[in-house]
Amino acid sequence: MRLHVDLPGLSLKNPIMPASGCFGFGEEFAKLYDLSVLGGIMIKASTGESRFGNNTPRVAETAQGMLNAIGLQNPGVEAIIDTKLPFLSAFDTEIIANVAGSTSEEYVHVARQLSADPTIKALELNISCPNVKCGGMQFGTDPVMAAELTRLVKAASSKPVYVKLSPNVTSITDMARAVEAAGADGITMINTLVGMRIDVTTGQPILANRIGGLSGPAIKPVAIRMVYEVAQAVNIPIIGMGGVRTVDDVLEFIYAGASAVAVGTANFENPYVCQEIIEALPGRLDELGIDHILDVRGRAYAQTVSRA
Amino acid sequence: MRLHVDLPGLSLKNPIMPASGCFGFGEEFAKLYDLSVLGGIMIKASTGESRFGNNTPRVAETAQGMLNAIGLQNPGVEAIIDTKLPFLSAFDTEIIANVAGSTSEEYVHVARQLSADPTIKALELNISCPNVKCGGMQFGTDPVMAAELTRLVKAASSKPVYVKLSPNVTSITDMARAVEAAGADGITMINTLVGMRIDVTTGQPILANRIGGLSGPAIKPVAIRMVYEVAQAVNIPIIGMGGVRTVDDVLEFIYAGASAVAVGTANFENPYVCQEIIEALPGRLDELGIDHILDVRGRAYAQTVSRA
Amino acid sequence: MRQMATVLSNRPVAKGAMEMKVSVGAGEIAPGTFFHVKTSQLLRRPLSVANVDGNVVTFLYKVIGAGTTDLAARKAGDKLDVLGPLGNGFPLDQTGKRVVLVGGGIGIPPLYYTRRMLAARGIETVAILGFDTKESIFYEDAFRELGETIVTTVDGSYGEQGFVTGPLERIQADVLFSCGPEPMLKAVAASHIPERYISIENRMGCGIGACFACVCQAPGGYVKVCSDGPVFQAEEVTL
Amino acid sequence: MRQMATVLSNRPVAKGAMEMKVSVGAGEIAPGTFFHVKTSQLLRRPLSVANVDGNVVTFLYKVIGAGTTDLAARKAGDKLDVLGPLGNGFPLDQTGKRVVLVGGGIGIPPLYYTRRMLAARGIETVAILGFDTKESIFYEDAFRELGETIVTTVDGSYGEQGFVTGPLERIQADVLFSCGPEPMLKAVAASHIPERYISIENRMGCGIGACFACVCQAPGGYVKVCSDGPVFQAEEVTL
Ligand SMILES: Cc1cc2nc3c(=O)[nH]c(=O)nc-3n(C[C@H](O)[C@H](O)[C@H](O)COP(=O)(O)OP(=O)(O)OC[C@H]3O[C@@H](n4cnc5c(N)ncnc54)[C@H](O)[C@@H]3O)c2cc1C
Ligand SMILES: Cc1cc2nc3c(=O)[nH]c(=O)nc-3n(C[C@H](O)[C@H](O)[C@H](O)COP(=O)(O)OP(=O)(O)OC[C@H]3O[C@@H](n4cnc5c(N)ncnc54)[C@H](O)[C@@H]3O)c2cc1C
Ligand SMILES: Cc1cc2nc3c(=O)[nH]c(=O)nc-3n(C[C@H](O)[C@H](O)[C@H](O)COP(=O)(O)O)c2cc1C
Ligand SMILES: Cc1cc2nc3c(=O)[nH]c(=O)nc-3n(C[C@H](O)[C@H](O)[C@H](O)COP(=O)(O)O)c2cc1C
Ligand code: FES
Ligand code: FES
Repeated sequence: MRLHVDLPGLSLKNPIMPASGCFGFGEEFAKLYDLSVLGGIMIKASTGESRFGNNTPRVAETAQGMLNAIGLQNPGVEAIIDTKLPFLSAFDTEIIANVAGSTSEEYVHVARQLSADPTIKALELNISCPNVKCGGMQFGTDPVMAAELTRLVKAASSKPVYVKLSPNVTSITDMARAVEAAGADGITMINTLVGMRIDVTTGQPILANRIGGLSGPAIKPVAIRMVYEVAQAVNIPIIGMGGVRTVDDVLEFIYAGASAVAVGTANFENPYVCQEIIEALPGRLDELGIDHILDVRGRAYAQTVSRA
Repeated sequence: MRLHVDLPGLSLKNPIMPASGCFGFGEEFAKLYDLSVLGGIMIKASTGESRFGNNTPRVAETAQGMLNAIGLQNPGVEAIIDTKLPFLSAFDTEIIANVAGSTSEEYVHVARQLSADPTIKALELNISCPNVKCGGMQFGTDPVMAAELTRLVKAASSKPVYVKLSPNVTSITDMARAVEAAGADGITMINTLVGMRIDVTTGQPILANRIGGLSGPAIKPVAIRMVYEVAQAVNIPIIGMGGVRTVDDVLEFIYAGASAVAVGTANFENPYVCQEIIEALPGRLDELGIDHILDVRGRAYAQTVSRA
Repeated sequence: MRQMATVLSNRPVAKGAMEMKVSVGAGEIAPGTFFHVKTSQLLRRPLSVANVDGNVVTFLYKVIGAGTTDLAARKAGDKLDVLGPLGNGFPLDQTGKRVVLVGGGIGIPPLYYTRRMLAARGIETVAILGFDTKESIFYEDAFRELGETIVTTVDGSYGEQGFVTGPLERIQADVLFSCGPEPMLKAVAASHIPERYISIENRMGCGIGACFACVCQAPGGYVKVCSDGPVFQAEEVTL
Repeated sequence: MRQMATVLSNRPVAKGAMEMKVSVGAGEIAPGTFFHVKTSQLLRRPLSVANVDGNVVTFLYKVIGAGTTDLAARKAGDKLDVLGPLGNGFPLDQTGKRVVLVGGGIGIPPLYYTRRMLAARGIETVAILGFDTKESIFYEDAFRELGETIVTTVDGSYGEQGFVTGPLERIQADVLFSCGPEPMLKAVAASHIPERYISIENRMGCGIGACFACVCQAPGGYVKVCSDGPVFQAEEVTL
């Protein structure tokens, strides 16, 4: 019980879950370990219709980071409900659906459909994907647009809505306050930083999409700082992410103010990473003399904080 | 001559220079190699009066990056002119002074004093230091304030003014266009990303200042992307920086649209890095079939671009 | 699936090319599959199975960037974190047919193990191996031991001058297995051999089908190179 | 200044503590100075000179995080990129005086070489070495060979129980040289010994005086630990 975390709509047996887009719909990882060990699973983004996404190359490596420009490839919300959710429903873990779109109508449609499915416990509103031409980032960098979209999606959803924030903004706290005021039940952060790599032999960007989203250990200091700021600015819980690879990275996010943590890129380096972190957590809490993991939530800004 | 680059106020024998704050006032590095090999030197920030800066710890390491919160420690503009510039004037290299302050009056004062010194060939207006309570970042994240400060400093300076942009903004091109319109002669970018690290045993931020500026290879993809965007948005030259360690990193910045490149954090890893890059450049240009280094400037967005 | 293999040997076999042998755990390994190998870098590196002998797997790799440079520094006794075997290989079920194997540069490694497995089934093969230049040739003798082998070099410093497509034109075969750079795959995919299988090398993230990094357009939508491939029938993918 | 040293040996000397010997180029190395050592991590790691014998430098280091873990894996024959010697050491010019050396944990290494150099000048010394526990003790015999040596452990598992400040109270000496954790330095800086020199360990960037990462407040403003120190007279710095 020292790992159990209750968040709006989510009863997490532990605060560890794979991040959206880094775990597909769980099928491949289910061959490697029992997904029921996970606190939750944030599934790949859904859009209204199926999308092929961007041309390849879609990934490029950077110093302790990677750029991706997948471009929201997914089979579309109906196919996801019909072919992906039944498989996931067999596991004892909380499924969070990632909602994307190009227009607010599309977001609302996807949110309505997904939230109606009993397998889905909460929605993650992806207003921050840097890899799609329209939608995504615009919503994620303007507090007014973000709030308006949050309001529409909240109205359409029968499940709690977590809004996923983009780090590519001047003031992350303005964004967080705007979506909180618009009714968001929680915040997930951070999505990727916009970056680019250029091939030295051709002079051309490596990614076919030219720019992509930077993830991995390289961005962790930015993610920690933003969680630290937002945790002090809002009263809704935060699921933190960005560069988590180890149990100590998880604790850093909790100290910064997160109530749960998602693991993205590290799943590519080590597909067993979420399971390994979950197994390592109790021992590490013992070493540090921590009873319940949330006892230290927000310790970086306040020595005494109450649970979740 | 294939490395020579002419920029406003600067006749650079090669486009490589140490970045501000990572090379002090050159004295320590002068013991290691002849500073006259450098295209230029961007000296440590000057403020109106001497400053002690932040408490220690002032640095923390991250995955392929570092956080610093030095806090603009410097002896003040007068002491710099009296005790630091005479030493630098002995070298055959272009000296760029970094101008900082808490108020626009302080910026103007420092700019006027430094630009009057014959050793200084150009000013770098530091509107983007994340480590000082007032001044610095505010000017660097609001286009209107940035433009106003640029205008004041331009009026006070008898030398060309390069404005150093902060990456911690929603739209780097808005910032760049604003300072261009206000009369900036060039842009230097990027300064550090705001980040944090937390000590897992204490739960407290490692830096005494809590937050700090992230630099090093980790941030290079963000820097490249921003240079690529700004180079297409303005007509003034860019001195690019952020994570440069090798000759190929230099070329990546040139392809992205920079006309010269500064090297910061890498000087700590290898104090000879600027000299080594300068020595390696001609051979690498040969391998890639590049005649003059600026022949490939901006190749990432346009195959044919004219020099500087 | 993920295991700590032990490096048994690691030696240069041509200019810029290395052969590494590692011992892995028990389990069937099909020709044309690959391992996703952890190096000093963040992302794993996909490397084809170039040979299998008991529990010893051979990789043949070109030293390109930071990942393969790190691999080249490994010594006998070192541990290597590998994930695999991954993907689907070449269909070995070709009894009674003649198979032409066409490889270019670092696309050649999977064809060696494939040829050995075809030979074990008594299937007749001919190999066309394309290299840049004489110094980059590896495994020529090993290939010759298994049957007719034609070597081409782009600069003509050894074997036939030109690309693999030259000799391919005069070959009679029922099936083609190929791996190499994309322009070569495009050419062989359009060749006169009736049945054509190609192995595609795309930049990868996860290597197991979860991230959509490695997709390739296909008439029916898309395929994932790592989990649907890396071997496809030429008609299955749009290069 | 920067050189590729060669690792000669690297072995554990206590729980979590290693001794590494490296061969470096010619040049005078003063006791109390340090090298800035490149590891697998971005920033260099400052390590004190624990001993010098001809062109062989000894480091004694505690394995703490990624940098020292990487160091601990180095083997004889490996190259090590080091910058140094850097900084200013202890003033050896103490003829006729009695020197007490007070070290805590990983602050002990520089005092060994310092004591050897003082002994070579015929200067009488007494050493107080503080450790956490019995298992973390290193170099005790080496220190004893050079004179009176008092060992303390926090848990009392060996030597005198408590901190170095206990035995220090009863010591008569003219000069104190000390290195160790900040609370210990604060205590010894306020001790009864007339002349007190302390060596400070601060997080560093450049290690050569250019970046202002390592500064320490001082009555006259500030000092840079890397280039003005790491050894200071107690009055020169505000801890
Ligand atoms: C299924 C498959 C099998 C392969 N088998 C072999 C083999 O047997 N022998 C061999 O020498 N090479 C093989 N490759 C190519 C090999 O993976 C790359 O050469 C290697 O990843 C380069 O890594 P690097 O760090 O040296 O180069 P870098 O250029 O520094 O790598 C940077 C990034 O780009 C990726 N990358 C670079 N080149 C390629 C490429 N050609 N294909 C895919 N990703 C690339 C890397 O994996 C890494 O993520 C195979 C690739 C695939 C997809
Ligand atoms: C002048 C000087 C001399 C030193 N001499 C010795 C010695 O002889 N033996 C020894 O064991 N240690 C010595 N230290 C401390 C040693 O530098 C650190 O233990 C080491 O840097 C830790 O690196 P890490 O990667 O293992 O730990 P991490 O905690 O992962 O390091 C992260 C960052 O913090 C810095 N850091 C962590 N601890 C310290 C510390 N105590 N002092 C300064 N920086 C630190 C690291 O250099 C690195 O930049 C000395 C420090 C200084 C300043
Ligand atoms: C290959 C890849 C695909 C991603 N796809 C999505 C996505 O579909 N929806 C989304 O909200 N975030 C997506 N992300 C962002 C991650 O969920 C996560 O926010 C980010 O990568 C930071 O975490 P990390 O550093 O642990 O990877 C993706 C990231 C990667 C690397
Ligand atoms: C220790 C340190 C001190 C710095 N001080 C300054 C400064 O005084 N003025 C300034 O404009 N930038 C300062 N910077 C920012 C650098 O000039 C540079 O913009 C940034 O570090 C990115 O480049 P890099 O990744 O090569 O270090 C400092 C950076 C570091 C690491
Ligand atoms: S590499 Fe992830 S789906 Fe193929
Ligand atoms: S570490 Fe840079 S000044 Fe001391």
